[in-house]
Amino acid sequence: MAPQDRLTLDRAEPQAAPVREPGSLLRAADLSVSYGHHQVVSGVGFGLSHGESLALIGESGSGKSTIARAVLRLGTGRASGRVEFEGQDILSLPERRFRPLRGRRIGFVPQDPGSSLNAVRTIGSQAQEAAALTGERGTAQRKELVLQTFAQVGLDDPRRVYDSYPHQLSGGMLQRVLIGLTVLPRPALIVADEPTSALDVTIQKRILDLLSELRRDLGISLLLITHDLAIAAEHADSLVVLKDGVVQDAGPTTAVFSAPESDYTRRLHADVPALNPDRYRHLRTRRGGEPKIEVSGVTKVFTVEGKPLTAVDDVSFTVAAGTTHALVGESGSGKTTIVRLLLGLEEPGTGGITVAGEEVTGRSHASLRSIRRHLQLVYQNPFTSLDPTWKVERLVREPLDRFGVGTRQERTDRVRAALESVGLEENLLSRRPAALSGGQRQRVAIARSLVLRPDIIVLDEPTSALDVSVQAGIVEVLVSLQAELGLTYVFVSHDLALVRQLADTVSVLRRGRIVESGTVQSVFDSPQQTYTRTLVDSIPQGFA
Amino acid sequence: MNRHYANYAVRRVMQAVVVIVLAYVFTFVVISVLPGDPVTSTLRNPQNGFTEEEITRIVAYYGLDRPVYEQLWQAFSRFVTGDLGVSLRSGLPVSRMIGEVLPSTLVLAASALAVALVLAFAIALGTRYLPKRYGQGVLRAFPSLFLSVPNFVIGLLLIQVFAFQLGLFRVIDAEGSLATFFAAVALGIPVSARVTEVLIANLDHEAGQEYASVARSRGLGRTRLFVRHLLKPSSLPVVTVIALVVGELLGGAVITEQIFGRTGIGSLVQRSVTTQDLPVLQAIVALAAVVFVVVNLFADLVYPLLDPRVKPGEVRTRVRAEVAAS
Amino acid sequence: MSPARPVARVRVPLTVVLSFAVVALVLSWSLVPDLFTGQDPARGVPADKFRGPSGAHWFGTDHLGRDLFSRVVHGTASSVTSALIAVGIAVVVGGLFGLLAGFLGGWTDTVLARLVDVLLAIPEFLLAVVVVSALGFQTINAAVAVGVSAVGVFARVMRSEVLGTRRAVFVEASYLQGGSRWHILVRHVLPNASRSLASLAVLQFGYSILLIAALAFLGFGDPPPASDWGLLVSVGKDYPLAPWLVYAPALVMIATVLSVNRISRWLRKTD
Amino acid sequence: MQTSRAVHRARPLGRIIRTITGIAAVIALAACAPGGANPGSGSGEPKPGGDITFLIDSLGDTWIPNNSSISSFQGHVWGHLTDKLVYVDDNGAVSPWIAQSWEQNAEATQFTLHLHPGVTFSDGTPLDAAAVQANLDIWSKGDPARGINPIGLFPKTYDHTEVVDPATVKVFFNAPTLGFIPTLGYHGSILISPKTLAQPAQQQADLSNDIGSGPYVLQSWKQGDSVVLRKRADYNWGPPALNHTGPAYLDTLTYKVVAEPSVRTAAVQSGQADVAYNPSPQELASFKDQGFTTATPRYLGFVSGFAVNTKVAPFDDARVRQALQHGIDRAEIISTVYTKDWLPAESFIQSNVPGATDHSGDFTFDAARAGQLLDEAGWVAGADGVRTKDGRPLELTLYPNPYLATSRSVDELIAQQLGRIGFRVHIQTFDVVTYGERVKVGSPAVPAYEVTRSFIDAGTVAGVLTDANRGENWFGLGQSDQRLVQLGTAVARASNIDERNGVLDQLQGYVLQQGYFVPLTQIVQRIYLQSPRLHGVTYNGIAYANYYTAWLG
Repeated sequence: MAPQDRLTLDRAEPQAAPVREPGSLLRAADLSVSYGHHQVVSGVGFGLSHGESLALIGESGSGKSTIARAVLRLGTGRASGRVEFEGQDILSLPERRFRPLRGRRIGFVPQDPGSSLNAVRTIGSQAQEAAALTGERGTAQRKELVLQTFAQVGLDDPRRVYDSYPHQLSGGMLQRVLIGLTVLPRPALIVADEPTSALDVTIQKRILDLLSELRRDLGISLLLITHDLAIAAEHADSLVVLKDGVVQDAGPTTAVFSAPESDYTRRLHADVPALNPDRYRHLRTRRGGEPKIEVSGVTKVFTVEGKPLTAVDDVSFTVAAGTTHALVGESGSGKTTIVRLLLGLEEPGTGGITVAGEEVTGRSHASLRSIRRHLQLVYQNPFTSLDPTWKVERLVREPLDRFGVGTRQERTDRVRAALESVGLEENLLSRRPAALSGGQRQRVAIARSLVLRPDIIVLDEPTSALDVSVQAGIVEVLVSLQAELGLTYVFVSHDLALVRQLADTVSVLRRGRIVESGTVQSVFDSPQQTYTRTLVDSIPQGFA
Repeated sequence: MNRHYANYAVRRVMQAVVVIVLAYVFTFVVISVLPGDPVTSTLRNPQNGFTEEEITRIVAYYGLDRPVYEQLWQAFSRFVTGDLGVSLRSGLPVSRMIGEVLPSTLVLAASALAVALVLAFAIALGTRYLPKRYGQGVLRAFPSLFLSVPNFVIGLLLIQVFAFQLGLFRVIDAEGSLATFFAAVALGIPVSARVTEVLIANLDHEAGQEYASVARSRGLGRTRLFVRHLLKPSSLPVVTVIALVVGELLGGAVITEQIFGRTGIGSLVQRSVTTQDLPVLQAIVALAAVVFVVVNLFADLVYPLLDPRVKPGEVRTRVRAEVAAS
Repeated sequence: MSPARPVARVRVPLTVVLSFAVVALVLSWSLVPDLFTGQDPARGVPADKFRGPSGAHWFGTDHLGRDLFSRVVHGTASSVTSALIAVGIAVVVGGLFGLLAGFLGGWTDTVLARLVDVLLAIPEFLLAVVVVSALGFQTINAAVAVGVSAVGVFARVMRSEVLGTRRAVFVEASYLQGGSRWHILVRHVLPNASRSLASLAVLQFGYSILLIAALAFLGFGDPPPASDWGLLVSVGKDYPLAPWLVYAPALVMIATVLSVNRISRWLRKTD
Repeated sequence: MQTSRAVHRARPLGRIIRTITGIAAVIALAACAPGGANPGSGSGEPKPGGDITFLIDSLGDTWIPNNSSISSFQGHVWGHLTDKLVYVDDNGAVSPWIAQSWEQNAEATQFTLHLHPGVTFSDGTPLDAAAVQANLDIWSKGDPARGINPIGLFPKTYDHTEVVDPATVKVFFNAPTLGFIPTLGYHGSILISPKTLAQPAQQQADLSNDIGSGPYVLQSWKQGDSVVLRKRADYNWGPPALNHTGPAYLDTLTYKVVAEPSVRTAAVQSGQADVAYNPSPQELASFKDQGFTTATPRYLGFVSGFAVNTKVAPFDDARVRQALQHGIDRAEIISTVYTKDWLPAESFIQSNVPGATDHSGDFTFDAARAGQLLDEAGWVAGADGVRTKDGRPLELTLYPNPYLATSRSVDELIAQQLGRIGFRVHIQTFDVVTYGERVKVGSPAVPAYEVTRSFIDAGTVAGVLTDANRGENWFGLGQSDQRLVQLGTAVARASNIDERNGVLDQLQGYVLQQGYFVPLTQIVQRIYLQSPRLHGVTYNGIAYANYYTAWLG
């Protein structure tokens, strides 16, 4: 790792005694960070007091994580300006003097718990490192400390966790381990960099609650980095909204949230599904038409390492023409398998699937082709669903070519029309995917699925890889296309807020079974099952 | 995992046996494609003054007048029992010829591997500690440079400088410790390039992993981070790389031994090729395949035990691709 | 989090530019050697033998008074061509093996995998030596031998690339779009799998130059008056009093291979 | 190397049974041999003790005596491990060794050899008549069933040997074999213990089982790497011609394989070894300047040159063949590829062969003459300098002989020289094995076969000229050239040296005037670079260095 501690700053500042005022614990002033010639953070300032929490909010590229790393001096960029921690300018400290602060005074909770522990060492051996920061010498005593902390962060079997390798634990458990290791040395400040974005919704909520609880009980300040305005509003005392490395809005949560100063914050606010359940209501014309899709009693069992695994268990639902049906569930709930069954990519063990009146199951590749003209799929990740060697024009035209639709000229026209309908400029036609942004790619993928003029589009988490504002744009396109063309959508998502925004009916999946289904209204407003209730409750409410 | 591992182990061992058998047959066929037979063509040298009748009788003695498949079957059934046959040229049993020179090559290969590993770890360590702008770039260019210099040029250069200019070792005492050391350097340098590339790539990869940042956020210094966290996951793939470069060590020995005047498997290859001593060549290639297959088998079986993440058979392909692409 | 990909111009590092320059020079040597040297590579002035490098003879002269620079330049074609042949064999045969094994799977895969294992089990250089001894000691045969010895690696890389690409989401997408197996193989799998094969091929080109030179060094290549680089080093090493006979062609070889390696590395990075 | 023709070059044989006494030979050789053969002598007195290291390209493939004794490499080791029946010096003079004297009948079909008494092999077996008989039999016939080759150049006319008494054998031939006695000094004719000869090939291949009677015995060996010889303390039967009795001076001789010529020479230069075999001729001058001893002994045999295949057009035309002879500048070859130590050819056999005569006038370098001959033959010079006739270019393909390290360079130079008179010369090189397969005398693809061949008796010449008596038919003439057949037969049938020498002179003149053979230079196939502290080395008729008489100063 290259040293990032070659910072030249005014070090003549006196060592101010800690006072209880905003910024008494951590204060950044005129903080800029650049990678090479590329400046990603420009003149950012904020303050955080003892026991308080501050959220840095922004989309990708906003510089929020860079700031988090600059505070811990873990980043590789060149930082300038001032970051005072307990009155000391930590940017100008030599590494030798800053290092004792890491872990002991400033803790760090990373984004992806899965990759944040060394995979070839046991949890215990890594926990020992954290326990050593308390000054405790004996290994046994340190282990005792670790086990206590594990219990404290809600891990059921601390001893087993201690002896495990990281890959043997789930993401939620790992994040608890990491939080435990962070609070163990009782730091004054925890920097949490998107601590829940890699986790399932229900776990997200529990982790965030745990953090808030620890903050309250132990008096630790929290610097929370997040892209989710709603989460931030729920868990932070004050907010800083960033865009392209520049502060857009800052202040107490209530103020920023209810009366944002900048356009950007306002737009962000409008784009967060949780905060705007009715955003697309005006575009949605509910027509309870004929059933387009009928799934009845479908079961699918896979064999994994010699053991049977029931991925989909007796699932039934119908989707009316022109409406959106959402399949909601956390990872492992079987929603992706259902998509594959719908498209005929897998054969169900039992049960039947009818799409536009035609039986999908038990058909050959050739006869499935005719169904696929009516049924298109938009994948989750636009970074993998487009052949990187093809240009946009050819990507979108591929279905036309494969199905031999129209003349060359007609195809070209339809490609242009499709691109236009998803809001893409014509000058992108000759680009390859690598030269497009994530949102543009997903629009290309949608254009590709539209070009055959299908009746049904299966949307497999189409926005989960994208930023909120980009997501809003895509959802807008989807909703207006539905209104315009009368499309039927099957919408797969883990994001209940988003589902609430655009779906008509919903099936809640858990471990391959439908636990609850019905109209969005009924399921969200009066969930019958505990699980559904937990899910609905995990939608951040903004500030309560 | 255990039953799974046992299944995997049995499957790998069987694969290895199949590969060894096929390698034997493949080599035999390739070698026998040669038009005519080597004994006849040498005997025809007019300086020897043999009559055709004499030549026919001598060729019959070596069994070279029989069809290829028959020769293959005989040679292979002997090979299975450990009998490598008799050299066409020296008249000595091949196993004796190989046995005599094997220790020298083993010493050379082991030293070269040691040199390669020391060099690789030193360079990789350097890339962790040197400033990015200056020293690091040079260090990072080393593997590429090592792979660009023909090993015979390295050998000639080392001999010129250290044996003749500085007089550090005597070329005629090729098995001496310093002579062996320099031969090992010549042989080890290209090998170290492979190891270094994989090691640096892995170190970079591991250092860029989130867990490294998290470990640093727990107050770990550079050295402890390197020793405790980065070293093990980065060096594990080196086990596989070492298994893969065994072949390179044997192949490179042909040139290194020739230049340094060592008598080993490599120079035996060189001699048996120039004199078309087919039984010797066949035996060496077959043994090299056996060594390679066994070493890789060992590495594959051991790797899942060393790395808790890995399911049997997984990493091998990844590292192989890396090595192949390096 | 969506990593925003800036639509940035690819910046070419200086070393890569230099490498391209070296490769361009070497290629033009091989195509039009006479543009670069007026001296006959095969005819020397015997009285001028063993002259050190000078303005008249940049790389000096050899044991028959021939201009070494001219011999290096004129030997380029053979060195480059033979390396290209080797790479060609490796790419075509190895690529085909890998493509079939990866795409067809099943028995084809199992059989080809064992064959490839055999090719990989025999040390590369040893395999090349065996093949060249079976074909006869000529540069073209050395090239074939080196190509054969690299088939295994190419097959294995191609196979894993094909497997990777075949599982790629965009391939499934094309299948859903009505793409046939053939269409997917030719239009999606092949172009994508070839990309990493391309940088490997460039690398193998440099490596082949070295291997063929090593075979020539052992006397398994063309004889003089051919002037392959490896041969020049091999002949030159017998005259320790004229060290330039070794070092001049060796440096040309090193510079070429180094440049090729640099380009391959750059290609892989910009993939 | 200065040649002084020995006095017994013409050795009368015939009706008179003549005994050569050891004393006469000793006097004669003492007068000439050491001066000519040993440039390093003269500083101080010989003293016993010391070890030397001899760096050699290779130690060959096998140690089965019959299969390896004529090798340019193993021959060095055999020369010290074993003795021969007679000694042949570098001028072809034959003198007694284990055979103290001999007689022959008038037809040269029966020979009686009288052996040195008290000679033993190093395993204690006596070297007696029975041992000699066993050796003669195995040389002549080998034992292919056991993988033991016969000695190729041993006279095919051999019939059998009779043991007369323990010190006398009588050898019978079925035709006149004037070359028999000289052949006994040939490098193939090494005397090996009958116990060894009785062993199977696999045992004989192990050098430690190969027992000789020579001044050195084996101390240790490693296949393909080295052989260490230790002197035999009770050795006392060296060739009288070498003027030394008792054991050798040097304690051990180490033959060590170093494949790289430059490494061999550099090791001697830096004092790490004492002798380097086959250094590059072009570097000899510089070594000499640095004070090292170089030796370039010529063996007895054919000169380096081309046997022209007269069946291949355009070499069926004598004028074209003569143009080849005149188009080659031998002085330039010597000054470019070799040094002053090399001599231009005077005939097609080396000038130190008894019976060789100077015919260099028949093939002097004269480019103008060569051009004129080609003009006369109808070959017209074209724009690119290549002559053509009837639309066909004047082409020649040369195949450098892999047994002669300098052959490649020489051929490249010849290609340049012949290019100047209008030939287009191609060069095709093969390794030893492929060469043996593809490049054969008389093959239509080989217009000019490059000869490197040693022999010990000029009578060998008769066997190569035509295909009479299973001859090798070097020039592709068959028996179409009556004069050549006649001359060849006369040489072969001669039972008297004087008579033979006369015919031999005519034969040399005829072959060269017809352009059948294009001589280049006298051949030096074995070159030695040696430390200045090594003295007293002798070289025999096949140019092997002998360290029996050598000592360290």
